[in-house]
Amino acid sequence: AGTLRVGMTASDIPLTTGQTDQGGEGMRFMGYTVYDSLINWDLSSADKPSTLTPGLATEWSTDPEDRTKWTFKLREGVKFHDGSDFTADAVVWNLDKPLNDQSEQYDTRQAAQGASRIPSIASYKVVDPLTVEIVTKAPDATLPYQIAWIMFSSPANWEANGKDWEKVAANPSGTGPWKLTSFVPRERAELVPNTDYWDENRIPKLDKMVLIPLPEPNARSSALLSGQVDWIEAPAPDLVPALEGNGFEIVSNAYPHNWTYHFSRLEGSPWNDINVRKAANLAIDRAGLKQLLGGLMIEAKGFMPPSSQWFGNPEFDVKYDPDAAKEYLAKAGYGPDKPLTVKALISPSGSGQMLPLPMNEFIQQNLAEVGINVDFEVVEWNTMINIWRAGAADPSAQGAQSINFSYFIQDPFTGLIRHLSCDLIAPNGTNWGHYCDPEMEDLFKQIRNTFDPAEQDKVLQKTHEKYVNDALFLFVAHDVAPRAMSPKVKGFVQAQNWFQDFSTISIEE
Amino acid sequence: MLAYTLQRLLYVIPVAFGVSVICFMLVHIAPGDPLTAVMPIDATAEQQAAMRAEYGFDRPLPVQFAIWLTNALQGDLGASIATGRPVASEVSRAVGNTLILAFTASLIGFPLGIFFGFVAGIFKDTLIDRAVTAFAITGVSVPNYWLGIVLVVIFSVTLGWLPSMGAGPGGSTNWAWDYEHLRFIILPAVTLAVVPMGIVTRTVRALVGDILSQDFIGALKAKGLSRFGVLRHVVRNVTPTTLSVVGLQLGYLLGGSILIETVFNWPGTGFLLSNAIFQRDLPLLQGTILVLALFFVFANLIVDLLQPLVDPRIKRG
Amino acid sequence: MTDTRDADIPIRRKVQEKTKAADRGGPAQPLVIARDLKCHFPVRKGVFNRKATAVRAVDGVSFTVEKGETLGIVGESGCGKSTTARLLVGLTGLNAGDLIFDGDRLGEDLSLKELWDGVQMVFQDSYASLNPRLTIEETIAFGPKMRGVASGAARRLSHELLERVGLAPGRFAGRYPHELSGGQRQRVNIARSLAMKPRLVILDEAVSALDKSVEAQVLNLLKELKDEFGLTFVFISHDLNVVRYISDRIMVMYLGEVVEIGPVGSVWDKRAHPYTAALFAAMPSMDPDNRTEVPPLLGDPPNPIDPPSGCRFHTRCPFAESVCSAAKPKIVAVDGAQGHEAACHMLDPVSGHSKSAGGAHLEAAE
Amino acid sequence: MSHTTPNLLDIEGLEVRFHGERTVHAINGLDLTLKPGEVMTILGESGSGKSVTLKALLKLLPEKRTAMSGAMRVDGIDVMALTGRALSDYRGKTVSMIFQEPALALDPVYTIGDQIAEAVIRHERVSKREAMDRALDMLKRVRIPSPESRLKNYPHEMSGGMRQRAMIALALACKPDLLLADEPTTALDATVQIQVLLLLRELQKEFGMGIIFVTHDIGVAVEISDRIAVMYAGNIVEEGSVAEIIKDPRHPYTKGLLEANLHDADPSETLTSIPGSPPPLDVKPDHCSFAPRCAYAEARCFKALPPVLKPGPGRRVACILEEGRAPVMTPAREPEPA
Amino acid sequence: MSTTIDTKTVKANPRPAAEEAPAKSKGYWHGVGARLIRDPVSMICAGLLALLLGAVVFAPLLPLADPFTGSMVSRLKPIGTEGHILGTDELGRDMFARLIYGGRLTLMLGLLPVAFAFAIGTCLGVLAGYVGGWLNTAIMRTVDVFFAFPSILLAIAISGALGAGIVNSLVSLTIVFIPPITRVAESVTASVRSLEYVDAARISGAHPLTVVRVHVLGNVMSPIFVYATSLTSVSMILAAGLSFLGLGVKPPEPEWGLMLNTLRTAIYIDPVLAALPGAMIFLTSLCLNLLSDGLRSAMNIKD
Ligand SMILES: Nc1ncnc2c1ncn2[C@@H]1O[C@H](COP(=O)(O)OP(=O)(O)OP(=O)(O)O)[C@@H](O)[C@H]1O
Ligand SMILES: Nc1ncnc2c1ncn2[C@@H]1O[C@H](COP(=O)(O)OP(=O)(O)OP(=O)(O)O)[C@@H](O)[C@H]1O
Ligand SMILES: [Mg+2]
Ligand SMILES: [Mg+2]
Repeated sequence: AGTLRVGMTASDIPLTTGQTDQGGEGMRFMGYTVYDSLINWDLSSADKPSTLTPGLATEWSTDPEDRTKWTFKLREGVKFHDGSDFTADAVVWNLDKPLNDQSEQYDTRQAAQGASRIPSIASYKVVDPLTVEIVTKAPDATLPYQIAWIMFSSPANWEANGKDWEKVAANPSGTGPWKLTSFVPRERAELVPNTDYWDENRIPKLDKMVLIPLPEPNARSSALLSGQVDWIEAPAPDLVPALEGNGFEIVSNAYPHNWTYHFSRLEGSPWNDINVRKAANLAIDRAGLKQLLGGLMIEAKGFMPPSSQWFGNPEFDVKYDPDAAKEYLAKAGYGPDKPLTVKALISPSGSGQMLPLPMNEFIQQNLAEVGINVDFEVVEWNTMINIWRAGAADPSAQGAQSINFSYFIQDPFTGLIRHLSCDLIAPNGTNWGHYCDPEMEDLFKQIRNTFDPAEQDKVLQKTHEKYVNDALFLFVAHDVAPRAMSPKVKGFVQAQNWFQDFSTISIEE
Repeated sequence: MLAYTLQRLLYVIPVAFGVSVICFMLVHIAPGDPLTAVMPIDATAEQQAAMRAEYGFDRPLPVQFAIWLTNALQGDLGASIATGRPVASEVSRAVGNTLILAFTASLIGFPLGIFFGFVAGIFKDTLIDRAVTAFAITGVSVPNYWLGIVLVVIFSVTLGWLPSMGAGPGGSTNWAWDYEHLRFIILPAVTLAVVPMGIVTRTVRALVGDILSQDFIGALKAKGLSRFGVLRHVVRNVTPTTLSVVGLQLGYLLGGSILIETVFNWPGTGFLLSNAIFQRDLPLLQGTILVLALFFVFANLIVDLLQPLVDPRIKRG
Repeated sequence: MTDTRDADIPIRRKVQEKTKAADRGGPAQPLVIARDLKCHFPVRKGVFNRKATAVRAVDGVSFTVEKGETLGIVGESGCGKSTTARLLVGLTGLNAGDLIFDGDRLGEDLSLKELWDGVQMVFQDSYASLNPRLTIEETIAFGPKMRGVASGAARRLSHELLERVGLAPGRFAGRYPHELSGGQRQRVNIARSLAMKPRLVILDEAVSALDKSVEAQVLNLLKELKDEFGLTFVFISHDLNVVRYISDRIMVMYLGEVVEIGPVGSVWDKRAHPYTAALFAAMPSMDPDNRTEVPPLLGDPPNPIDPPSGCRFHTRCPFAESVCSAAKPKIVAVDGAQGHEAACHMLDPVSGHSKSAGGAHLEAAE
Repeated sequence: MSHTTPNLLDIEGLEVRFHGERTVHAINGLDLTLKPGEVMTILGESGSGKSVTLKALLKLLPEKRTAMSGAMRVDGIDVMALTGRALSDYRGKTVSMIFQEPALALDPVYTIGDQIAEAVIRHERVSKREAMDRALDMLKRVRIPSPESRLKNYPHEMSGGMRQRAMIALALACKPDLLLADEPTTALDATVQIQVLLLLRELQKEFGMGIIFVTHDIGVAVEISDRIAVMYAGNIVEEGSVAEIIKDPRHPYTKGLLEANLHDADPSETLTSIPGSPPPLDVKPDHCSFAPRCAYAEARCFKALPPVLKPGPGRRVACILEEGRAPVMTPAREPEPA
Repeated sequence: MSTTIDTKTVKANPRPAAEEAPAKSKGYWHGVGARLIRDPVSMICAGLLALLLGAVVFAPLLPLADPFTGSMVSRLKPIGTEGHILGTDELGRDMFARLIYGGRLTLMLGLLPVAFAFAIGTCLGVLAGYVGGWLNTAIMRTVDVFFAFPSILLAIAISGALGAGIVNSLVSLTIVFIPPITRVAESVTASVRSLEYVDAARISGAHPLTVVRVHVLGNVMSPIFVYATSLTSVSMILAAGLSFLGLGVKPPEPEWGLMLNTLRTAIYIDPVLAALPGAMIFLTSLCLNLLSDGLRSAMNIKD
């Protein structure tokens, strides 16, 4: 029972119509709360990496004959908040919403957020009221991960609101454990439990959850300290001691987030030499960095957090060993008399960037100690995104050989494939460094073609091992998604995921 | 009077047009793609082009301006890129909050400023004057965003007397002039009022000093008016200029609240604007600035229209 | 703005010979012939700021200034004396009329710049007419330097002139205007105008702001300088005594028009126009036993924006009749001295005014 | 004037000194008396201290920067001692003043009627209506055309002559015993000036008040006054009836002033003028201030203040030249040690 | 005899001349300087500003710590720490050095826009005021349009549109200050234009540009200058405000507004330390304001 008031880092209430904006936080608070996907993430455990779990679909499978054909069996008796039934028609309707710009319900804004999440889907159709068939363009075993992004909103509600997404926004209807009752743009949104939720275990214990956008970290902390909210996302690391000192609780856990440097693999880049890459990875004092962040980070041992189910057993041990680093550098032909100078793009702020400037300066110092001089080119976050999309060869990259970026690595595609696939070399995709390796390409193909989840995990581990062994990135840190909350907040389990389950929480009056 | 009023009213038209041109151009001097921030970071080139067309950013400038202006005249300021909500509704909600804040700040800043200005002007070159002047100059010199932070630390966090952010316990939609809500406005309003108060104090002080040194003050004394009687005349004489300074400072309160609103998370136009800037939500930026500037034009128009009522020297008839 | 301040000025020419050679037209050629000068200042009015009306500051003024003479201009405030003066130096543009300087028509034969070689002006406000940032030496030397005189020579010239106007260069040359008294500043202004070696100097209320004893000093100085440099003066003043003392001829203006002009003695004695008579009668008496008892005129001068029809003086004239508001009086000769003229229906035998038979009995009006 | 009537005004040994960036000894031991109903002109050049004398009489000088000493009595009231309420009762009721620039001396944002009524209400505690009626009556008395509508005019809506008339109406509204007039016609046109002078003369007869009129124009002095006091460097150098001063000036300064006057000057002759310029007033004069410009100055003129001699009733001259002609009435004031 | 001594001017010069003024006369600026020196408040402010300016200009020559290198172990050390007189910032960089170096950009962003705007606004205003006519209308009506924006709003709008960066801040602040300076310049010029010495200069046949240079500029500069000095503190606060919003200087460049922003979170750890950049902005702006006031009264020849 009780009301939970949450200070979000977003500057606005995320889009309420289904497919949310405001990045991971949007999905966390307005996606997986009000809506469900066919396949949900299992957020019940804090101890292991979260995995996929049946959502609105109870089961799914591919046709062994034609691996592009997927069949989804839908959960029976699920109702939208407006009382209408969740059916196969609703699934198709919701897939048309971002994918079919000829459909009436097509919504640019939801499409902008959703379409790119399900790139593999070619077509879909109703098989029977509780069965849907989805056909992919090519065999793709990662489809379930893609599908997990798609939120299902009520077609009936859309009709009732005059087929106007603007109106739906004020009065949305999903199938999720929470219902949106009121919403003041940029100020607050109020959610109450959906007592008819199909999963009894996830019927929220709270009376109400209030979401308040508080983009400014200091304002967020002040609000918590002065008792205006009970929970804030991402407290500034420096404030953690002050918050703890005042009796507030800091909760954190590993989750699929990565804070890294991408390397340019264009002709002439020093990063083409594995020795240089290894040297850089061995030069970083991650423990020191962790201290800088008040302990709120996980020291990277690879591209995935060490606890990830896809981490595997790489041979190259990513650790702090400046002497070894110097040796590697010497092997590459650099030394105190011939220092290596590289240029890196960094940004002063940005989503998931943690404390970009101090961290980058710290890294700059570390690298300088082994003989790698880094020149920073500080660009604004939005510019940085554009440069990331444009790739290392684009003039906008200003000849930089490295770019500091951070993002979620929630699934095989976002976590691994998109960064290094040959088809996705920028500007076609987000392979910024123009990396293209047949061996890696093969691994990616295997991922897509391994339909048994356990087997697929193995391939993913192999892929990740190659990431680490070849030192394809500068592995630095993983965020731990810190949140600070008042001691009154009970029962929260922080899953190792971008998304969280708020159903278990209660407020002690 | 009628001619003057009409003339002032008509003069608003070219100014408002100029304002709209500048607002429109703002967006187009902006480097980079206005849609950057809203596209998913791994959107394809095709998707980007589609979005650009959707938002009309692929048309020639004058066409965009004509369309924009025509729509604006009908109250349609386009849709926010970031939220997709109509800019007009976003801004109108935010303007209400800014006005509440600006109004409260003027209730604090202007009367105090005028009062202090009078005191200092009357006791010119005395200790009182020095003290008031020092106070006023401090008010003008202090960076108010910093003051805001300091006040939050003292009054919200340390003492816990007043809330540090937001516009009322339930958000701004159900704003009311009751204690529960006013608690929220005290800190931002005081912070916002400091600069206008300093400026008004200084202006009024100078004006009062100036008026007091004019010949007719001697004449008023010569006809036997008491200090108070003379003061009445000073007040009347100071009013027109004070009014126009207050008008100008209203602009400060409307536009200057951006930093304050950010610090206090006050859901007004400043807050909207800073979001618009960081999300590069250009239609929103454009619309907000246009509305604020028009409000300011309007406020000054009212001040100008009031002028002849307090200053008979402005031509009448 | 109707003014020619930025009229294109030809690149420095050898104007020196052209005008400086003095007397191009010979002694009989009047130095200035002003013909029907008009100067209207637009008054912006109404909703659209359209030029609805105009101040008719100078409205058809004609006169001549002979070589070597002093023409005095008198009249009430706002009657257009200063505007006439500014027209004569080309500081204000003409709306209509001709200005002929020693035979050359301004605008045709004569550029503004050439005109300024021959005409200079001394202004009323001795303080406002000196640049506060320049020493008086610099102020005086500025003009000659602009004419191409080397700065050393210009400095010497300014010292000579300072000496001449009675300010020891050693003590005064380096001073700033605010360090001088009003009389001293006016001397500087005079020196400044002389530095340009003009033939005509226009003095617009040049002594009005001075104390009586200083005024006398400056008037003496002006008289001396006039003879010494062979100058011609147009002298504007409110003060009839001053004008009488310094002028050869007097021109009386009323609301932008000339009402009477003639040799000083003749005008003083005849006061042919009723306005002239009133103006003279308004001078305070110097005889304690014979003080003024009845004000010669009632009321204030009318507004030049909307001047009365016909004879502009008819609203205040004790002799006004219907003809006065209906028709504009012609300028007619006043018998007596040569060149004495006035514009009054009473002097015009054919005007139809009941008193038009003769004008002599007008003195009764006093 | 009969000798039995007490003086309306008595000023004895008035000294006024301004402090500031430089000290100005504006008035230096001025004595002046005025009988009721008498019109006295103070004649003098710019900066001689005419305005300061008038302002001192109303205690209008800036308090902080002004040092005043001496005695001033109006109607037996010790002006020096007046403060607060008593002072404001005195101002406007016992003594009132007209200023040189009516445009500057009237409050621009109040109507003429309000400004006159205000004074009436202040001193006579009548209702606003009565006060307005009085204002209207005053406007009529100063011959302002269509007084009813003028009552509601603001100063800027009137011509200079009208404004000055309104100012006079304001000054006379409470029937003061003494009217101070600081060059009230200087800003006006000749034809208007004479109208205002005659009006003042008439009103003076009607109200019977005493007037001190300040001007630097001898002609104006002749038109308006009974007596003339000539002022130089903060003191009165000569005093007498109008006829005495005009026809028989005794002090060299008065003579110079009259000669510099252009009345009937012969154009063919050079004007006589007083050489030099007035003294700086940064030190208190300890000798005849006029001596440096005086053609008759002797060595002793530079050593001590001149004696004040009274050649006849109501006549005085502060010059050694007078010594042969009249008995010394007042010994020369010794300069106080600075 | 008659007389109406015209009188508007009798009033204008009430002071009797200082007859015995020295032959070698001091210039106007000399007098201003002398008056300024007698004003203790102005002198203290000028002294402090000079000290700051000196420190800021010669920062590289001073024995200061490197403002860019920090050490994670010595983060947020309090004031008075050994080796760090004013403590260290959130990256362990020396606060004192950063405040001095930060002053460079802050002062530059405070002074340069006003200086540019002074140059441009004076030209525009003098042009409009001297030439008049349609040019005046064109310039002044454009200025009116810019005036329709509250200045802070305009700065933020332009900076917001152009994006963060020093140059962009300079541009936007300059644009903000041009209209007010132009207005002042225009009105001062128009009033000087109507003075008779300008007429006197014109009839000396001087080229219009010479007239403007010698007779107009010299006399309009000082009021415009005084006005401009009063804008410097506004400019500085605005510039710091832009940085504070993230629209100005980009990290790791030290700049007071930005430092204030990045130190905001430290306010709960060491409030005094976190308040330092704000205090610097405040003190500098206070000195600028007081000095500008002093200058204003020193330049006012009337008293
Ligand atoms: N630049 C101008 N713009 C508009 N009106 C003007 C201008 N200059 C003069 N006037 C008007 O023209 C009329 C004549 O003015 P002018 O200065 O010539 O009179 P004046 O006889 O010299 O008066 P005064 O004795 O007061 O100097 C006045 O009504 C005046 O207000
Ligand atoms: N408030 C003041 N502070 C300092 N000096 C003053 C003040 N008022 C007047 N003075 C000085 O006192 C002297 C006398 O001034 P006053 O105004 O009485 O002269 P005035 O005779 O009225 O001259 P004018 O004919 O110019 O009005 C002058 O030197 C003047 O500068
Ligand atoms: Mg004139
Ligand atoms: Mg005076």
